[in-house]
Amino acid sequence: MAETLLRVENVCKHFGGIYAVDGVNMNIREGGIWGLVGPNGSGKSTLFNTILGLQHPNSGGIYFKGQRTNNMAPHQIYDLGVVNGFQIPRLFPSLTVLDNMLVAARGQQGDGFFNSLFLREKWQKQEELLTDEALDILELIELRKHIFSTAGELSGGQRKLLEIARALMAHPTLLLLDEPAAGINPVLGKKVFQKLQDLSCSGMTFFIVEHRLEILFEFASWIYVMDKGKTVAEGNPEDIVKEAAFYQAYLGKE
Amino acid sequence: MDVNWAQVLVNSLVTGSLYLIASVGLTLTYGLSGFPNFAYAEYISLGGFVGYFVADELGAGLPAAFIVAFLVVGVVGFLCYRGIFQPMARRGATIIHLMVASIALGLILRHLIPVFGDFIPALGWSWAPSYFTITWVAFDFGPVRLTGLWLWTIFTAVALSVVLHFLLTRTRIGKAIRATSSNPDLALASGIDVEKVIWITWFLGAGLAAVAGIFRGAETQVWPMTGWEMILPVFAVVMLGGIGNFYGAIAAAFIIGLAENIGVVALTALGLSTSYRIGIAFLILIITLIVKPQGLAMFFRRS
Amino acid sequence: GAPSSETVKIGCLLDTTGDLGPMGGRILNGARLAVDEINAAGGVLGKQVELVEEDGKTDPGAGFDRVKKMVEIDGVQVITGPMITGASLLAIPYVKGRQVPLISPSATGIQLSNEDGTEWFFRTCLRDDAQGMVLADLIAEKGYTKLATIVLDNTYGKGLEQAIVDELEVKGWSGEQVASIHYAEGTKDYRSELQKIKDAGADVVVCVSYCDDGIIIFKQALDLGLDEVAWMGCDGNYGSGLFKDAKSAEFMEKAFVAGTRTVGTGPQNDHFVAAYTEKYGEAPEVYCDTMYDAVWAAAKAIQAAGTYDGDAIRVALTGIQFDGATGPITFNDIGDRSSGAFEIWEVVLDPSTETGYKNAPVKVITWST
Amino acid sequence: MDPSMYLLDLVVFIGIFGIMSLSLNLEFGFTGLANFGKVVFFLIGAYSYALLSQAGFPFYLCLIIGALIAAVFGFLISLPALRLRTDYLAIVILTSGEIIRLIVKTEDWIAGGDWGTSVAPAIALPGASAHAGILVNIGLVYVCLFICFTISRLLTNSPYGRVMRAIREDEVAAEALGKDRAKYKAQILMLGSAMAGLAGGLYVQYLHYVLPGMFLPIVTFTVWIMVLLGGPANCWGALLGAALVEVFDRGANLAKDLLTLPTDASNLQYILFGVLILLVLLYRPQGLLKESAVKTRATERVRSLGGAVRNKED
Amino acid sequence: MKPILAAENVNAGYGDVIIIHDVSVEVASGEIAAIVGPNGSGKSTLIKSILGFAKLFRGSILYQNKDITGIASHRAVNLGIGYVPQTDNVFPNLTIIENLDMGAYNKKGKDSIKTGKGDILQMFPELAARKNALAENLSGGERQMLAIARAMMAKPKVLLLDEPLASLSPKPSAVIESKLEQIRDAGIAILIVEQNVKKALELSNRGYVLVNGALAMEGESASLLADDSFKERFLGLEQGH
Ligand SMILES: Nc1ncnc2c1ncn2[C@@H]1O[C@H](COP(=O)(O)OP(=O)(O)OP(=O)(O)O)[C@@H](O)[C@H]1O
Ligand SMILES: Nc1ncnc2c1ncn2[C@@H]1O[C@H](COP(=O)(O)OP(=O)(O)OP(=O)(O)O)[C@@H](O)[C@H]1O
Ligand SMILES: [Mg+2]
Ligand SMILES: [Mg+2]
Repeated sequence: MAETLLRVENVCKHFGGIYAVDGVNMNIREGGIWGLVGPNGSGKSTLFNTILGLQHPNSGGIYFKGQRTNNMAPHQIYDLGVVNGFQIPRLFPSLTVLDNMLVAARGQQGDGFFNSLFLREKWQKQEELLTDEALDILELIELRKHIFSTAGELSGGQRKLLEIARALMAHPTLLLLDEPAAGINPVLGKKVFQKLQDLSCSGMTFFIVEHRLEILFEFASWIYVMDKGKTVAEGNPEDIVKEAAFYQAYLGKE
Repeated sequence: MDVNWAQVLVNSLVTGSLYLIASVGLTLTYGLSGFPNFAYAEYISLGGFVGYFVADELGAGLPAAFIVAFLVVGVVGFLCYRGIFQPMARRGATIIHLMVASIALGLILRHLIPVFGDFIPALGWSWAPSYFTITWVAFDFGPVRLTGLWLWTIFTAVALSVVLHFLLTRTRIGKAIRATSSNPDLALASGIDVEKVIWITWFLGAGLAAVAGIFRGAETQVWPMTGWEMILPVFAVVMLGGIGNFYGAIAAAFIIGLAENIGVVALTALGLSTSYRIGIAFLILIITLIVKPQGLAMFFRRS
Repeated sequence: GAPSSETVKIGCLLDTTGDLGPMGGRILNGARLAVDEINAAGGVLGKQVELVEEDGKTDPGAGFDRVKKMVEIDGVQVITGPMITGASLLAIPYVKGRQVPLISPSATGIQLSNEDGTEWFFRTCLRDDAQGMVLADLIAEKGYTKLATIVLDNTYGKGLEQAIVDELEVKGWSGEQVASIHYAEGTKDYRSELQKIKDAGADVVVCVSYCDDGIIIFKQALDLGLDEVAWMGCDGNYGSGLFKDAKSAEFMEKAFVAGTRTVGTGPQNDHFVAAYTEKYGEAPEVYCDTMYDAVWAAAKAIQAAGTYDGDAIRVALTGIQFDGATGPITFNDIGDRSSGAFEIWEVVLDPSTETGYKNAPVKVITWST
Repeated sequence: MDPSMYLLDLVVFIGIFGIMSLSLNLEFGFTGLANFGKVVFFLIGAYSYALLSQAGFPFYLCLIIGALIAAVFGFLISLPALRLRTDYLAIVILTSGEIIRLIVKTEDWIAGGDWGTSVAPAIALPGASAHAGILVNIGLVYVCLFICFTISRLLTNSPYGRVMRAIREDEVAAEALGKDRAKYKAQILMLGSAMAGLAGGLYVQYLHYVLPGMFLPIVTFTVWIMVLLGGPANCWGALLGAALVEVFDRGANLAKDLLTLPTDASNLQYILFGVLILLVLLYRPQGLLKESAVKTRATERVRSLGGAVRNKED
Repeated sequence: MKPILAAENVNAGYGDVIIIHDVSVEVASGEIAAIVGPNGSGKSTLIKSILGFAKLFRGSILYQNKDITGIASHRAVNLGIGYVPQTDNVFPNLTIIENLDMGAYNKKGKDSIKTGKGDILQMFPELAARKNALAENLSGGERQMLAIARAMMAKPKVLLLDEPLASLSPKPSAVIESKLEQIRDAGIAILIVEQNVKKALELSNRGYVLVNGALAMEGESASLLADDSFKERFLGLEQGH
């Protein structure tokens, strides 16, 4: 069995009297696509934010590869290999699409103060490789012809796509995606998931919140169900649809 | 050493009241249009000048001065918005662009005042200060001294707070102001005439600045720097109170008023120059902002 | 080198905008009056005098730039001004290098005499130490023992305060300074500062201010009942301008024991006051007379030098001697007035004036090095 | 009289303020840090230079140490910069600047208080002509300007420059992409402040004197106008802006002598300056030169290629 | 059926870039029309141009047989056109209740507003539970519900919805779908942009397919759904599936 990558242990996050995340436990192992579903407001985005260090949990522990990340800053968590795509895209609007991609690239030698000045030859070479990689991804999501448009000029769905593509540039070990298919054309959405699946075969792990179940269930290997801040069910897609908790919490049917 | 604390408190109350009157308009327009309007200082000065002209040169009395200054400066505020800031905002200007534009506009207005005076000598406007001729009697209440003008300043501040509270919470325009400052495009999509709302607010805001200018002018003098001399504490009030937050501004005005006046006592006790009094207000502001970037707004927000 | 042109240029650098704008505008009138008179009397070197007016914006950097502009572009060989110490400090080394003398009407600081190049810096006002001496004498003479000071937090305010305190110490005065308030330019709310003076129990307050902030201090002092204490003023708060505000006037009449100022006593002074009042419709305020004298001094020096050349003008200035609006004008070798007179003044009621108050001389003290 | 002296003096000022403008451009143009207290770092560099040179340090050390001290203050300012929104930060730095000026003005023991103190020129040439003095200064100032310009260019056309811009656009997103914004902001504010400090040192050694009155908020405002006019996020723009503003300032003052005006020329100069700024902001909000994209070998290669790709598809 | 709202030969875009080329769409009272198409094809731009949020270069907008081309956005809204933007569709610093009040900004009659609010809160228990919370603290889906609820408060005659179902979980999504059917049956016209193509077409009477800023197909929703080439291109379904 694959190694545990991310362990969420009894995590709670409160906002005043609101228990957005209320004792969640999860165990995500290396490889594959992991799904997270749950009704609106059940705490999925909040859970993601705590994993990413954008918000700090009130209690509980988050461990990545065994290392406790509760109180780390987002950039430190990124350094460990955890990257995300926001539910509402947060691009750099006046940077070009290509620059948006290159900002995210992992391990750039040229983004240190002294390196950028004195190791120019070195990072220039590296950057050419990164650019090729970025262009390939942009080709896939049909943004290739927009590389010199600024991100602020993209349509709603294109922004979402770029948000995902940008996260891929960061060579994540674990990639959290918050509703990647929302606002995306089904044809393209499928293509994107296909790509994620290919990547997961080469060792990347995905943890995805998605309401478009027909897409998610086709690709995911394990599903967590959240309701009212708690995990109420988990299982593989075929089994989970048979779970009463899933039905009740999510679909609102008996 | 003996300190007449009662008097220091009264002084703070007067200072705070003036800051309150001066900052309400700024905080409303700041919240609505999303940028700090430095030309607001010049609305204060202009209010003082117009008030002086009406009350003294024309001899029409203070009430008339308040009304005319409110209207005239209100219109100036509206025109500034309509002629400069609105077109800029439409072209997607950033907060920084608008802020620098307002500094430039302030420069223009400040130096236009004496130019007007040159062309229309009857106005009596120039770099040399003018003084209101109305004098106010001083009263003794125990250890405390107050003048009629100070009482009026305090009264106006209180009345203004009450009126604005009702305006903002009970009237349609009040709600529309709040909606527009939250999300202007969506306000449009809710059928709110956003332009009109902004215009009215700019008119109101500049008008209130004029009122503050007259109070300040009557207490001291009017000259082209009248507004600039008090704009930094007024900004301190607006930011300490939380931008656009009228209730925060009320609290902040009195906190800054108190800090400045107690600061004077503390500074002299320490043997430091009272030049630092403005520094004390800012120290409070800076520390508050660093601890709580929202200012006092956190206390005045429903959850 | 002397450019040949139809007029003789005298530079004039005053701050007509910014913090000191109100004062600068009035001083400029004094300069213009002098130029008119000089030209009416036939000008200098057979040519008409042209006043090259520049605004220093109450900003030392801007003032310095204007000095350079006058020297390099206009070819001015003598400049009346600057008004403020800051611009003077910046300009002195430069004018020394370019050999153009400055004649300031209002920079009273003692330290200016110690700068390298001070021989190029003349002034028609008297230095702080002279005035400080007179004020200290007054304090000691009247037997006050609890001194409070409220002074501008700049070279003028602090310079004069220091001069008074130093002089009192020299005198072996037995009293103490119970409060020392330094307020920033542009403060317009002095209530708590004044309250502090009141609480300190001072028996005399020395106020070093300019006219426009003085008015506000005085009216707030009246509001707070500080008219029961004796007050002393200086040249900065002398003048009928302070009576524009009724409360300020009332206060000065009630509380002012005395103030001092540079003064001229002869017919030249009477002439100046009359001419100024007639031309501008108001009495001259502080430094209008020293500026008038500065322009006259420049003109006379050019005439005496016989050539329009900075160095020659400087030499001529050191030997100049005439009766100005502020008394006999002669300069010592570091460019300061070698003699002068101080008037001790007070404020009295006078129904014949527009405001009902006027300044009245108490006595004149002449002073020379 | 020697108009060429005035012209050369202008050249020195353009150089000094060119450095200021470049440094604000790094902070604001590229990184979005609204430093409305530029004058503080200018002041710190100036006073450091003055005090160090009085203590007998050679001029280059005075300049370098002055820049370093300014950098330390830049670091301190970066701490609130992490927490505060653009406009809050702007007003906080603006007022901290006023407080610091108040301190050097009020506390006589620091450097003479309001009296200021005189400063020895960096390179004294006893007995040389005034021209030679200015030419030496031009040399010194433009060497410094060249260094600052080169650093700006190299830095902004690199992945580092891309991160600067990303932080300007959305710092949380940048942080989630592994960019330690605290580090970047601190580095940029330190670099920007060091440049401003350097400019301050050059300024006072040129004027031979340092006074609190030389550091009014209007200096900050002027530098802002230079950046906005020339074009934020464009290094050439910063220089262009500095030159235009300096030329305008003196030009308008010279022009007034040629005209007969119905009112005080000084007021009109301010009004004209204000109107020009408004016109630029209204009709040319991106500045005269527009933002230069990140140029590296890789992006340039794609750009030459990308044009072709587009044409084919359209 | 006569359309209540028609956009004819619209050319629209931003700045001076034209994105929509000669597109005509219309919707009649009592029907739902859907606009679908790939990302970036110009659906949002089209809707925005109807209300003046995007620049209309050419073409005209007819509402109740009147030409309202170029009318101020808020006036169009007050005539009875409700709009839910794709992004930024709530007032973040107002509470849920205040957001709803804003929806009824120009409505007369306190009581009917009150009952309207009551109905809506009943429809979305998620919102009712937190009615005094600031909108900026809501989850993605909660915001979406609020946005739709706000637009409904005005009781418009035409509703323009830009991806209302994105981010919604099945339960609220179903609630909204049935609510839309309900108000359609009450004689309201609805124009909906939706990336959940299948759902959108199941819900609507007619469909428009926008590709690269131009109309590629239009017709009865049911027939579009049955069209093999459509299925393949826009639903990602293989033929005969
Ligand atoms: N503000 C803008 N400025 C310039 N171009 C823009 C702007 N907004 C959108 N565009 C461009 O217009 C095109 C259409 O955008 P639009 O938002 O209408 O697409 P859409 O069909 O709604 O896509 P999606 O389904 O992804 O929301 C896109 O190519 C986009 O890049
Ligand atoms: N900053 C906050 N302050 C107060 N409440 C909050 C805050 N952030 C989130 N919440 C509340 O916490 C709950 C969980 O929100 P979260 O965004 O995690 O939901 P979600 O599962 O992602 O929902 P969705 O599918 O709609 O995006 C919601 O009820 C939300 O209103
Ligand atoms: Mg969510
Ligand atoms: Mg869209």
